[in-house]
Amino acid sequence: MTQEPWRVEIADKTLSPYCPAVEAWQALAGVGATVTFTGQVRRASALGDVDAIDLEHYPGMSERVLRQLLRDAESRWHIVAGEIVHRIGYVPAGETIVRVSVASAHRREAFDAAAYVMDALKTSAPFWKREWLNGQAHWVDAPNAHLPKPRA
Amino acid sequence: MTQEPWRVEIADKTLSPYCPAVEAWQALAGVGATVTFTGQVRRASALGDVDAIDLEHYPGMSERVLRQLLRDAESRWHIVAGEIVHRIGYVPAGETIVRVSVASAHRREAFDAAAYVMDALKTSAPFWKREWLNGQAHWVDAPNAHLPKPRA
Amino acid sequence: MAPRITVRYFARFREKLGLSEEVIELRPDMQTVNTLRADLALRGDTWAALVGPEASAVMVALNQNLLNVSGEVELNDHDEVAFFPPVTGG
Amino acid sequence: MAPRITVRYFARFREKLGLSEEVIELRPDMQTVNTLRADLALRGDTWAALVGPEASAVMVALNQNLLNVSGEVELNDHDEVAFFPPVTGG
Repeated sequence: MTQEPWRVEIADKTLSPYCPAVEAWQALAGVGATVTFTGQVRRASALGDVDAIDLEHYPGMSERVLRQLLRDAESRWHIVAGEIVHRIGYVPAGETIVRVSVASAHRREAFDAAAYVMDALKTSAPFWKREWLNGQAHWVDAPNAHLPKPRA
Repeated sequence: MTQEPWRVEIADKTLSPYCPAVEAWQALAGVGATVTFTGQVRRASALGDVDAIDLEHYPGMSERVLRQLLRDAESRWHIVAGEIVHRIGYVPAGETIVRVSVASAHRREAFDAAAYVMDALKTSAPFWKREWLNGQAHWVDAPNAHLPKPRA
Repeated sequence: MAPRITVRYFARFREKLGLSEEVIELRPDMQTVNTLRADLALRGDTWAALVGPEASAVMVALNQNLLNVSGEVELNDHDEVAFFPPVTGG
Repeated sequence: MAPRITVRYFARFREKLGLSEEVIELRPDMQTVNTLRADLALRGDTWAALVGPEASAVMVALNQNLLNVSGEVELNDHDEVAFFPPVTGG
């Protein structure tokens, strides 16, 4: 098994909703479950029809935070492999922004680890969305005013 | 959009871990998140190395229960599309037994709905596993003696 | 003609009972799932242990819907009853 | 030579401040993240509102690790400090 069990990527082009590593993970001895999450650009927003979003990130830190999210997930659940890919730049409506996949022995750990990674990513990974609507771009606000507690 | 938003299948051959419908769901207006779960034959069991499992089902009822699981999930969370595929027959170690995919506006609903479908499937869908180990087949016991509460 | 039901057995039950399906004529004293189970239990110890009224690790479906095993459900002509062990799919 | 740090600004902050990156010499009275923020706030109202000590909707990273914004963290030569609004990826 030469497939890397932990992998992060910042992608600047179209991102498939299918994680190619999942098929390899299924062959690992202890793996009984995989979960793959995709987040994509919603066509409909509160303000109207979204054309696209534009994603800025903090090069270097973004990869670092994504790697740390996988390490955190590994330390909290018995997951044995994981991958996070996050797009940057211009992403048309309907396309994948982020894809998170994990593999574990049992289904609950896979679900919990993937959900945890997404929650933590949303509050700690340095990506910022600008939404394109009616030919105008505006920054997307974070869902609430509370700042996340940074990890110790 | 001609893609069926709700679909179940009983499959008697190799099942990809990738749900082909997910890509189409991403294009639907309200979809912001998808989750795909796969359960596969673990190579390692408490008794040793597993060669394969053999899956019996109750034809007719199995499809009916899977359809009902999607309806239940739809009534409890705002999911807008879903698919369940379950294999039957001889499934070699490492191959996919079941694949559940859902799409929703927000990530938590997608995670919760997929996890719910898997939990309910494990206790109410009429499939039975026989594990092949060292050339011998034995029925797999349900994880506990408690019988599930059937739905009203 | 007396009403008839189909009774099906799956997995370990099918193997142990040596039967996957049978058609049973409903006598006047066999109008519910529970009286059917009592009647099946009379066939011998294996039957009583697996599908009899005292059996605990049994699931029962009527017309492909899971039944609450403590329920007293009426049987009708052409019904399909199934007995099987706790499911282990997924 | 005085110790120098790199300060970076992202997203809405980068746009409003008209600056993505600068190198700052650390004076003896600017040895912590908080004193750096106090110094930046002196540049004007926009700076004070976005990255000053009273700013609330700001995230701060030191050497690419998120800081607890209330922390009193020491700065060293070659450190990289970044200010940005709450993240909205995923």
